[in-house]
Amino acid sequence: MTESFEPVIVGFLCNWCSYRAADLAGTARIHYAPNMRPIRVMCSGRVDPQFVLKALREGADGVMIAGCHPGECHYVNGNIKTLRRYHLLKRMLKQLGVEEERVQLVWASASEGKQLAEAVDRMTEQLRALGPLRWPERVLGEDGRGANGHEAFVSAIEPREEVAA
Amino acid sequence: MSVNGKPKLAMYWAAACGGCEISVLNIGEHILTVDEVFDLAFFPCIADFKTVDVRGYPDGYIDVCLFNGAIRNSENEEMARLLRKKSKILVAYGSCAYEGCIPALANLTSKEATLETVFLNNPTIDNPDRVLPQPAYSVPEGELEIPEFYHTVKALDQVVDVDYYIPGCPPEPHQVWAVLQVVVAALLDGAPLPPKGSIVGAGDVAVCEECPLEKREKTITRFYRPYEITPQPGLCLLEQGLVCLGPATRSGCGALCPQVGMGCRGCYGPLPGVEDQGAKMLSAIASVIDAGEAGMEEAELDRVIEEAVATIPDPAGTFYRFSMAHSILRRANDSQSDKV
Amino acid sequence: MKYGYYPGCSLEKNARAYHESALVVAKRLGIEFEETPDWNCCGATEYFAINALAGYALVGRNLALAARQKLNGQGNQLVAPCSACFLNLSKTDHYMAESPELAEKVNSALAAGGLSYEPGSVRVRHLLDVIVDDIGYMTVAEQVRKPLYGLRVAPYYGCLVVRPDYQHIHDEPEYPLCMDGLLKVLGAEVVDYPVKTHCCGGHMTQISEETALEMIRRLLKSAADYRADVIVTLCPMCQLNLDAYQEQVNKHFGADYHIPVLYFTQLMGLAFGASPKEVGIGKEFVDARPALAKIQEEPPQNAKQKRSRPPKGALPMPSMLSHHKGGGQ
Amino acid sequence: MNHKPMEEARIGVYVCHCGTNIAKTVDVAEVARWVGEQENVVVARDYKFMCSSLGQDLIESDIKERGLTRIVVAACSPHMHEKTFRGACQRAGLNPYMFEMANIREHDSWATDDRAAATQKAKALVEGAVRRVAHHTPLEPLPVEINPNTLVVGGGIAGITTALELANAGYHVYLVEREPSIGGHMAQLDKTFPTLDCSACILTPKMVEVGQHPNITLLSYSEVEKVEGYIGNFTITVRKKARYINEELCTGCGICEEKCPKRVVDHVFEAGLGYRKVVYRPFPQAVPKYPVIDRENCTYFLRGKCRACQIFCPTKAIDFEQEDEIITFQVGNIVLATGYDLFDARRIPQYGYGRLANVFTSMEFERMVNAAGPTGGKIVLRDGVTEPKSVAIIHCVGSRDKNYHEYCSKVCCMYSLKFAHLVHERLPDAEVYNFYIDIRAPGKGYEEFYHRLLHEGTHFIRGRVAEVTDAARQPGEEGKLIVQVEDTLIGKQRRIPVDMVILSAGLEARHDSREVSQLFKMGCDFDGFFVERHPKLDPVATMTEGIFIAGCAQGPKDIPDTVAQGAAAAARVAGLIHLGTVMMEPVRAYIHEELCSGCRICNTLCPYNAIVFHEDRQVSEVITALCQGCGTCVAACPSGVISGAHFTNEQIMSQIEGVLWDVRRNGNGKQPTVNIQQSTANVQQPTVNEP
Repeated sequence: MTESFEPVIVGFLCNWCSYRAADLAGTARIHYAPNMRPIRVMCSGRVDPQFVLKALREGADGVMIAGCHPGECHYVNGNIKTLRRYHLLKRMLKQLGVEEERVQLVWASASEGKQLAEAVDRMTEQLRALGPLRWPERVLGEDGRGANGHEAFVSAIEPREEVAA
Repeated sequence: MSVNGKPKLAMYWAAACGGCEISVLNIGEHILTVDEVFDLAFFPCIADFKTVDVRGYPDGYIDVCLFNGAIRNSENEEMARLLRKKSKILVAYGSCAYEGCIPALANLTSKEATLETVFLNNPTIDNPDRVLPQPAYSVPEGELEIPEFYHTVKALDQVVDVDYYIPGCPPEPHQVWAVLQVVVAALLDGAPLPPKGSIVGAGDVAVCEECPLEKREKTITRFYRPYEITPQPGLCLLEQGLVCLGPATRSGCGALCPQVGMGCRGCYGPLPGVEDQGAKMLSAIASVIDAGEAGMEEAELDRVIEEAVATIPDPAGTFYRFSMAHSILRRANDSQSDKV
Repeated sequence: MKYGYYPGCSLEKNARAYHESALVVAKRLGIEFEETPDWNCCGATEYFAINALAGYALVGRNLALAARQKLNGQGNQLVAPCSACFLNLSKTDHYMAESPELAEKVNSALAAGGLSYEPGSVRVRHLLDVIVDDIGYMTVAEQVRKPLYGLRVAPYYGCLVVRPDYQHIHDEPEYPLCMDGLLKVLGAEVVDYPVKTHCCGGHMTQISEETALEMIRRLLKSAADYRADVIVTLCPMCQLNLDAYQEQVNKHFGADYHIPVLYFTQLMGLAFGASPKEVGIGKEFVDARPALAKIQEEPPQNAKQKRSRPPKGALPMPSMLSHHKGGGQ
Repeated sequence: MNHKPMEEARIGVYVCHCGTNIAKTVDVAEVARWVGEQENVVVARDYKFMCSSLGQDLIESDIKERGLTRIVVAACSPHMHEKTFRGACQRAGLNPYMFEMANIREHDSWATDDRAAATQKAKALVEGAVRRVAHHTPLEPLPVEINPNTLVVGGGIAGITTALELANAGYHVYLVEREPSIGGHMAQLDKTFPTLDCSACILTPKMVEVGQHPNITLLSYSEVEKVEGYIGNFTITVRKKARYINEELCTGCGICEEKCPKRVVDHVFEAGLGYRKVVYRPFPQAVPKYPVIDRENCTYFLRGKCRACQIFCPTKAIDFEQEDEIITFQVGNIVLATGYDLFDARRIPQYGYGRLANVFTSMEFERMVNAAGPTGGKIVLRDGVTEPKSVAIIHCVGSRDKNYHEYCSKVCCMYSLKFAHLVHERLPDAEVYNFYIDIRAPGKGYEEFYHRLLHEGTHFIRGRVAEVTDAARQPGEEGKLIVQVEDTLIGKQRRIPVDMVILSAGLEARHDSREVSQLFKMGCDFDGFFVERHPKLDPVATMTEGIFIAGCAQGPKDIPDTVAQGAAAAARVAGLIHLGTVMMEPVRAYIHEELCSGCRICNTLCPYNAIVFHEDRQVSEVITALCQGCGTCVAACPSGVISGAHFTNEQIMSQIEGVLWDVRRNGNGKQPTVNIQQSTANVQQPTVNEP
């Protein structure tokens, strides 16, 4: 497959369990792939599917959503809603040609630094095997500058109008 | 303004069904006012204009151009650029121009697959030589060209700068008339126009606001396709398991569909502050699915939820029926195909 | 219910009685067996001890053949009545799933014969587990025509079926109860056989006879202490050691044990009304007929009274947990 | 949509070295240099220790002198120092919520050795914070008044301690206990290690104090059914189960118990080793003194006959018609001290409990050696008469075992030593064997107690017991229980025949702890123990404001630790009551009513019932005080009209753009190396926009 491709993963970590799990992994000096870039949310239930799409749209190769284990949610059952959304989103992403490995939901309690680190390693490995996604250039064929909604799209076209007219 | 002093109106269709033109004519007797106020500069559906006529206009000659239809091929794009150049106000009219609409559902697949379906695989096709349209073709008389079919369907503002948007598939006549009145007032009496980029002819609150059906707390165990059940009259369709995009869609239509037992399809597009109508509706619907609870074993939890969400067989087609081109991802990943 | 069937070498030779009775019972319970075509040795213990890879490849071939059986509707489930076969088949599947490297090596060996095996595609089952878990006590009870009233049986599980528990059988690995329940359904009086999972000596009979005889003695002694009429087993090796070496144990230790060792399927067959011959009674070394003669027409009178109150002043006994989901009698 | 801040943001970014903790792996100078070039960043510095007072001064003076309007600190986890830096902002006159932290220590420098990758990740995290902070808005913490009453759940020694501490400080306490009497497990014990104090003697005075205290409302034989509200303002609903005794008339004389003709095995207080009447008090010193009729076993309730208790009651206090009572009250704080369950030894069948008569659990033995217990303190076998000549005590039953509980139950070693001592004391001729893995005696006087036992002649055999069996092999084993064990100190298998076996069962979470944690809307871990806010620094608080935990509900512990934690929880609660008002994080959801269509998607989503629907206006509203800020409704609202303060869509979307700075634009950061086949397929195609 690809050589030395380093996937970039955006991680949405809930404040109470998985963010602390990542803290713990660090405190315990558990080394794992530096490919995941965490974003803190109060609860995995705050993860709007728009965030996942946004991350993919902005060039991430994968998205990890991490929450407390079902039944251990700090907000009682926010993670159950996450799980429901995740299942439906997964079906839709499949239709959009996004491989299943690219968007993963993992559970990690505050004490499971090791498990979270392993999940990051595993996902990184899977994405390395899968190769880059890099939506802006590989799917939309944008040159990537700005890549911010349609303004960028338009500004990229405008100068060439002379040629067409 | 032109010699006779009347503002110039244009309406053009790109990848569209023609419904938008009908919606303009549907404003009833007001059409006479339109005729009175405007001078038609370009309106292929109802009058004989040629592209060459438009090319001949000075830049900015047209005061208002209602552009409907998505950008599907090179001709659509060329016309969009031309009309942009020749128009003072360019309006993305209707869902296709605004956000891709039905044509943009083709973004879920590739150009090749689309062409194959249309020209080779449909049951009614008789094409033994498997001929596909070619952008250029030589005949004794010379080289023939047809527009190039793009890989990705785009909304109008993804190829040119757009001043206003009128959503709807098609826009509702009363909204069309309301917008035209504003434009007329601006052009004739110098009344202020809404800020550039505004979405006009629609509300800022969701369809539910206009929908008279009774809304209760929502817990949905499974979904049905419209033919599977007869909804109980008077009650919110979503609660009954019929997918209704009303909560994620701009009002303005008067909630016509839900009132006749058909869930809102979402043609008025996302609400202000929402980037991706499909993702938002997906989130809302999944959140109120009554499947799985804390304390269940993980495998069981996955199973019951999977079972419930599987009752929506085509999430992308359902949630992005009108907004695919303007969704965050815009199209499906199809990295093996070319990118035009 | 349709299953693949892997008899293994024992069932075709010394454990013929197991084979015959298993088929009788299966038929009565509506279990359909389709023998895996062209199966080979399960590797026993020797293969794995000498060359593990060759062992896995050997077993892998059986799994590959079973996977090709395509039994309608039942997934691919392969029943092995012999405990050693069951373990080796389970173990190979388990390790191939755990180690893709091993799976690759085994498959490269299988490729020479035009075969391949995807770990996890065959679920290996022991016959006892199939009867208890898939068929259930209720269905078994419906088939009982001649209950084994009055027969005291010692359920002997041996080691390989319950440990290590690769297939996650619904029972307690250290103190299984599923066969206890099954025998109770047949009407037998089941003794709480404390050494039910202890070693039968295995191949020690060939390596260190002294050791093996002592191990067999312990099993026989405990059964005798508990006044068991019959030891009931589910493994050809256990049966062979306890049965064939009983006389030698007597000679060596100056003891006088006469405890027949039967397969659970034989007792099931008898309870279902089959003739002793049909279920292979008579093939054993220690004659089972005197013990089987104790079977009565009516349930023993003292059965109910046994749970009488503890003597006055005694402390209450804790109640037992029911381990097996089908175990409630 | 472009996420541009509303006003001009003047951002200061501070990259911490944390000594070498960060600087060793992350090129902090480069990160600071780079971020200084980013949009809106006015100041970017790296500094040795940002959390030091000098580091904080740096921020404060930059805010004042350079007119910074937003601050980013790239350092450790916000769980460590977010408060610290918010304080610095506030001191310099900047709203503390105009601050964001990038975690480049725990999440970055400590998690890898790869300096290049760590630096790249640090840039991404910092850029995420920079983009996010540009969208921050000033927020004010929400003041919440604290109701001075407190609910304590569980009347064991932990709950008793908490209740008394608070009551003695002058605050009112509602103490809810599930069983008919308070006292908990400690009331069942005989002696306490290592001092050998009589457990009941030291406990009962405290129980009496609770019963008589004017500041304590004792609700025994009661369970909490509903918990509503939030810190400072909880509304509690308690079901007071019917005792079938009129408490106003009952004098606690005990005649009913004496006259009741039916006895049943007492599985609770006597641990199954003894009997109790159907109308009973668990033990003579029970508080409150009123008995309870066990409805399930009462002949009157079963067959409509008997009424012996009613007939003989001198004060006519028996009331068969009594019904459960529902009580509601308000409290400001809650302390959960719900205790533990003993590991069920039947789950390890090879130890024979339930099959082999003379295998006992530790709690059975506690009752046996207790002078008030079923045998009057005599150590005897199950037959009730025979004294054992040899006793085996097996440690770690259900503990330190991956098949059951991986954790150490902490008290079993010590109580096993105590048992050994008690056997020596009562049966001087008996042999006592302790089978242990390690002796864990970390406590005041504990190790000394172990040494005392070594001298008393207890046999210590190091090894996990394989099985306890009655299958004798040798003549000496006949009629005995044989303990099969590998003695790891001599490297041999041993079979020790004994008369009696005691299983030192571990402590596990209450069987219903998960439901309880959900009732109180706080967390419990895999094992079912309640989760503390911080395992080291905040072991009595929970993640839910206003809810505290004490005793074994939090994890196995002995009596002194339990008492300490009970008192600590009381101190925390008293502190809050004394303050009168607490400031709550303003992370809350808000519905823009004028844009709400009343679709009611959000109505069922809030676990705190903070969302109400106004039928008249057909809009939903979030009750700010009830909202806990999880944001689930924000993510669900299909119209995008619910916003979550401090976690707005804009803030998070901008952060996503920031953390992906290197992949969303060409030329910046490393590009993926794509395999050749694929890249030709992609690169050679014309791009979208070329005509």
